[in-house]
Amino acid sequence: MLGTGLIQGLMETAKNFVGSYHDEARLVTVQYPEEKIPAKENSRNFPFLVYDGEDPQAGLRCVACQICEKECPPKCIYIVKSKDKKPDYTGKAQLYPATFDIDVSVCMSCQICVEVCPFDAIKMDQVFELSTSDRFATLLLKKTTLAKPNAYFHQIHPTDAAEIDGRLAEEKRKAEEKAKAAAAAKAAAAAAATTGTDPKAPPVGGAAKSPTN
Amino acid sequence: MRMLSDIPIAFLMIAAVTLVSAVCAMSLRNLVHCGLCLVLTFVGLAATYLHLSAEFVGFAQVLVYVGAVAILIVFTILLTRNAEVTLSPVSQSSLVGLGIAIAVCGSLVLPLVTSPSLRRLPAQSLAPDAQVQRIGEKLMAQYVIPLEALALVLTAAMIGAVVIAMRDDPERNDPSPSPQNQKDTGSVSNSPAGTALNSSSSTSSSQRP
Amino acid sequence: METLDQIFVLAKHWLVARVPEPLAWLATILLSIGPLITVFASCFAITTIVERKALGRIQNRFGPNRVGPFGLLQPLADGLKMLIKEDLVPAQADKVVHLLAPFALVVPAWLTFSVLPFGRNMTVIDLDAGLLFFFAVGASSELAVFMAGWSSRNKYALMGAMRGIAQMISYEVPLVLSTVAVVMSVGSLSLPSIVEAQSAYVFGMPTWHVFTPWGLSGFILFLIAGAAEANRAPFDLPEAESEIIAGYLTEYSGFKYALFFMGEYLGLFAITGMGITLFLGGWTAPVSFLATTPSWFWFFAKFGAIIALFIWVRGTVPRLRMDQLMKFAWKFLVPLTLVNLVVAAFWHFSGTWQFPGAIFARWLLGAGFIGGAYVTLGRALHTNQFPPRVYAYAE
Amino acid sequence: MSLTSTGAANPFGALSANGTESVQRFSRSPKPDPGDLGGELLEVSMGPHHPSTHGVFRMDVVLDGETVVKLKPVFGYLHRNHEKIAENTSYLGSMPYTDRLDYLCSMTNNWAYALSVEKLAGLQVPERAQYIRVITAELTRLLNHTCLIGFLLQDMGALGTPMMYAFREREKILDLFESLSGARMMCNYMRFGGCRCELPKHWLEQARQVVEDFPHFLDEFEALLTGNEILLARSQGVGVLPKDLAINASITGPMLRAAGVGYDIRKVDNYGIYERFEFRVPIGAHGDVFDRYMVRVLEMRESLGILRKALTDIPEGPIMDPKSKLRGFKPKAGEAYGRIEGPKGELGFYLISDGSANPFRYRVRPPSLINLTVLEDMCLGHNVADVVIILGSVDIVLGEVDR
Repeated sequence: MLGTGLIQGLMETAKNFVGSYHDEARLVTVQYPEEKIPAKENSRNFPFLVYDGEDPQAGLRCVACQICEKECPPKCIYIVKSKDKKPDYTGKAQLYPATFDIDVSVCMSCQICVEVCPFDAIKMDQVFELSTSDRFATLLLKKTTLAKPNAYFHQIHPTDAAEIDGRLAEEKRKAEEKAKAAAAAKAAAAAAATTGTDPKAPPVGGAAKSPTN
Repeated sequence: MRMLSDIPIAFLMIAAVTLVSAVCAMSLRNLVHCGLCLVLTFVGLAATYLHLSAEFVGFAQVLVYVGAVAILIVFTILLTRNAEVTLSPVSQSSLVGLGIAIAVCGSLVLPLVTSPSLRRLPAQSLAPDAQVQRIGEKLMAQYVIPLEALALVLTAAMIGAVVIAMRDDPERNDPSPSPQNQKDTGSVSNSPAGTALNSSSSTSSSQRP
Repeated sequence: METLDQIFVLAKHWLVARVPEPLAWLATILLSIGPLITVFASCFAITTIVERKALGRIQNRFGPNRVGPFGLLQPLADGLKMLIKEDLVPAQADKVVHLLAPFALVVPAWLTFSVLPFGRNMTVIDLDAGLLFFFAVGASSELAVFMAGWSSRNKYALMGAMRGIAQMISYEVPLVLSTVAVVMSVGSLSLPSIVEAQSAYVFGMPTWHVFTPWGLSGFILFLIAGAAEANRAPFDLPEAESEIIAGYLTEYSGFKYALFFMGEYLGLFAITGMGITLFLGGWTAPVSFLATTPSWFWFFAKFGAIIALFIWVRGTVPRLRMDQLMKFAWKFLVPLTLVNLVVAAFWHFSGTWQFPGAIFARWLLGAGFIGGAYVTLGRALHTNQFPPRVYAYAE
Repeated sequence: MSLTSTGAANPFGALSANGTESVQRFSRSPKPDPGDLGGELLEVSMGPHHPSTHGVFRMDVVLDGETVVKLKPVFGYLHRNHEKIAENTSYLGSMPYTDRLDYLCSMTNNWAYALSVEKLAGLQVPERAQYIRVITAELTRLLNHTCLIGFLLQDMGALGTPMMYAFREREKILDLFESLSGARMMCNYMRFGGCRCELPKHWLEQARQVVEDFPHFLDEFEALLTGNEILLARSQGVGVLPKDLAINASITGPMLRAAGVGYDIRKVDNYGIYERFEFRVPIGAHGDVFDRYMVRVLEMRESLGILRKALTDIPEGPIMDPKSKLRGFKPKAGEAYGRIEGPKGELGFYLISDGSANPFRYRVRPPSLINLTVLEDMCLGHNVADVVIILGSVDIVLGEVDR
């Protein structure tokens, strides 16, 4: 009969009207500025640069290899390599980015830079309240704004960060072992040499430098 | 109501509005403006009726003329090709027009002034005792035959309108246009000029070149 | 209780008595119009916020809750926003008509309230032909719609105006016809006397018209036609935003838009008030032992309930199409209102039946007649050419 | 009641130069038909910022009263040069761009692109990744169809109530996508030879919960809509797409099935692991808006069956083909066409590789665009009010139409 479908629909909306007062599953709205949905661990939004230690600039893991710059689909990364080198976590002397800019108005948060980075130096952030009143200046993130500590990375992506830290520690250990082995070998060689010819061999460099933690 | 009738200003205002809007309705260039002025004239007339305590007639005037006839008029204007007409301001046969105007005016005024009702009714009891119930009783008892005759005429007119509206070519009402119709919809159809519908005012006006 | 019931009337008399005699008539007029405008303007404000909140809840949202406590000051903010918004008039528009259109809508909408009885002795003017006045003034809102649509020089606005006028004219017929049954049974066009006719109680139950078969169906028909007359969903075609942007309101902005908006709500209020007066006993209490409670309270309680019903419907149904709207008016509502008239006549004349159970027989006959017509007409309207469908699965 | 097909000879009649010409002729000199009650044709531009053109889409509509006598879809406002950009980007670099094609269904877009690259490079997708793909794709179908029905009802004037209900449910699926891929809509999840990352902890339970709750929502949705007389009146017999025209115009997806053709690429191609799932393909008989609505509702119910099975059967194992690599991905020269049954129809990616890091030719077969080509044939003779719901029932996303 005409009207039954309408009445059924009216009942349905009435159910939802009443339900929205007591049923959490129906009233799903989150009152945004006061309450926020906790970010999911995998959530991603705009990249940032991870640094180890205290000094944001000295501790950057980035070695300015420019792979991310090349792979970035919208080409929003701009890197200028440094002229000099500084040691990385394994203690090896590496280049570092003199300039590292990300234009967040171009960036599409695709995470490809993170995936291709061989040094785990660039990671995805979870910030999203980036609106500014300035259309240009603040939308170009400089190296200084991009650098965020490893602790922050741990905070937003704990699983990922723990795994990466483990891997880095492993690499560092290996590098140290290798260095040690090399040093030992050198020492042995030196010893051999000393026993053979010259007792005053020069001390081994490089490995002696303490790596940044 | 008595308050208003005590003050002749009310009548003067109503009359002024009615007359000015009537003049505007005749003289404005934009047809829609003319129509709207005509509506104002109708409203003024209704106000006059109310001023005379003829409530029912006044409301009926608003209901019928403002609510329905005015809409009909503006619709008719809309259906014409162009609301802005460019007529030469001075008609070539202005004398004839003047003559017709005088004749119409005279034929309206003459019966009024010679009407016996004016003499029969004293001025103070001019306000008619036109209660709705009495109007209804009169209509249903004394004037039942004219009422029914009118109803018949109106029904016939309505049926006629329906017939005219339904006479439209069936393809137009069908939501599935035929292939050839689809190809040249909107272009001038080759049928001879449709004179069959000339009785409808909207048609004739829309056919103006 | 008596004082509370008549408190507004007494207050008015008290105030008028304080005014010097030559100006008393002016004071009477102002004291009648002022409260009317205040009350219904605040009703408009309250309705907008209640509607938005209720629709929000229906849609599982909160609705506006930012301005003031629980968002209750939202209408104020909206009004302020409307006031300070730029008033845009299209370059090609007919500026005078464009300006006049909102007023042509709002003024008649206010006028309609002057005949509604809001409580015992609370009618601004008790016109002998009050019902006729209501419809006469209400009919002139069509003209405002036309003016708005035509003067905007916008195709969508024109389409909206065309739709609006066609719809209003069509739905005026069932609207008026459904009230004719009441006029027939009461024998008066005066609204206070229509309320008086419903103010008796039988076994503690009110004798509202809605408790008769013709009254019930008449009330429903009146509400449907009234919703169409007031451009409420599902009949909001003239401003169907998904089809023709905003119809005749397309080129309106700022305060003129607000006026239109208000005019539409006032139209809805007027229709609601009229429905209450005609079918729900106006200001009479729903049970006899509450009859001493203030009459205006009952009017506004019923008013709120009907408005809530309109909001509920608006939150549920999609919109009809223009041809379906017309079909619904002319092929369903108008015949049904005519049948309803016949049933009302039957009810009126069968009132003399004396045998035991006569009331049940009358009810059965009346309801059966309307129900039969409803089912028949509904089937003719609804089934069109599409039987219920069964869906097959490809394998 | 059926629209005659102009399409047997020219299925794209709606877009032909002929159409353009006539529209312009109308606008120059609208001539009244003398046999008519009088009146001119009205040319109305619906869009690009019309409330219900689903984005920046324009329809040049010629109206007789409110009846459509000519309709010309105009699009390209959202053209982003997708294909040419992809030809100048590495294979991987195009993956996030595919998200932005049909931005409601990024997972299926990812899959279609990944599928064609896998064909090109001869990569094998591990079992677990296949299951994940099926799960995400079917979830995408659910969210697309609920949204579409919501939008359709919005176009019909239902004041957003069905749309808000649809969005309430969609949110749950988007939450799943976010915890899986990091983004709600721009998932960028699939990779050539598998998926980007392992499922998070408890993801499967959450997904099962969503799938368990969904039928309840569908029942409510149908209680609100399917029996509604106004919806029936508005949608039945409106926008009829005849079977032969649908086939000739290469319509795919729910629109084709609503026209009565039981064609589903999940059945036809058996891509992925769809042959392991039992599901039926609902087909309509009339090809009108209501059939399109119902076919989608029924399809959602079938998808739920697939999801239940996939969520139970999903095995442990790797999620990437070990042969696949992110950087320096250069498939051998050749061509491949990968297609899937997207929620909107056949979504295909055609790739030619010349052995370099970028595809030599990259071409999308967008179901939205191709389904849109019959818009005029469906709309002629209907009202303005019907045009918007016919457009709504086509299910277009302008990101995909304009690319």
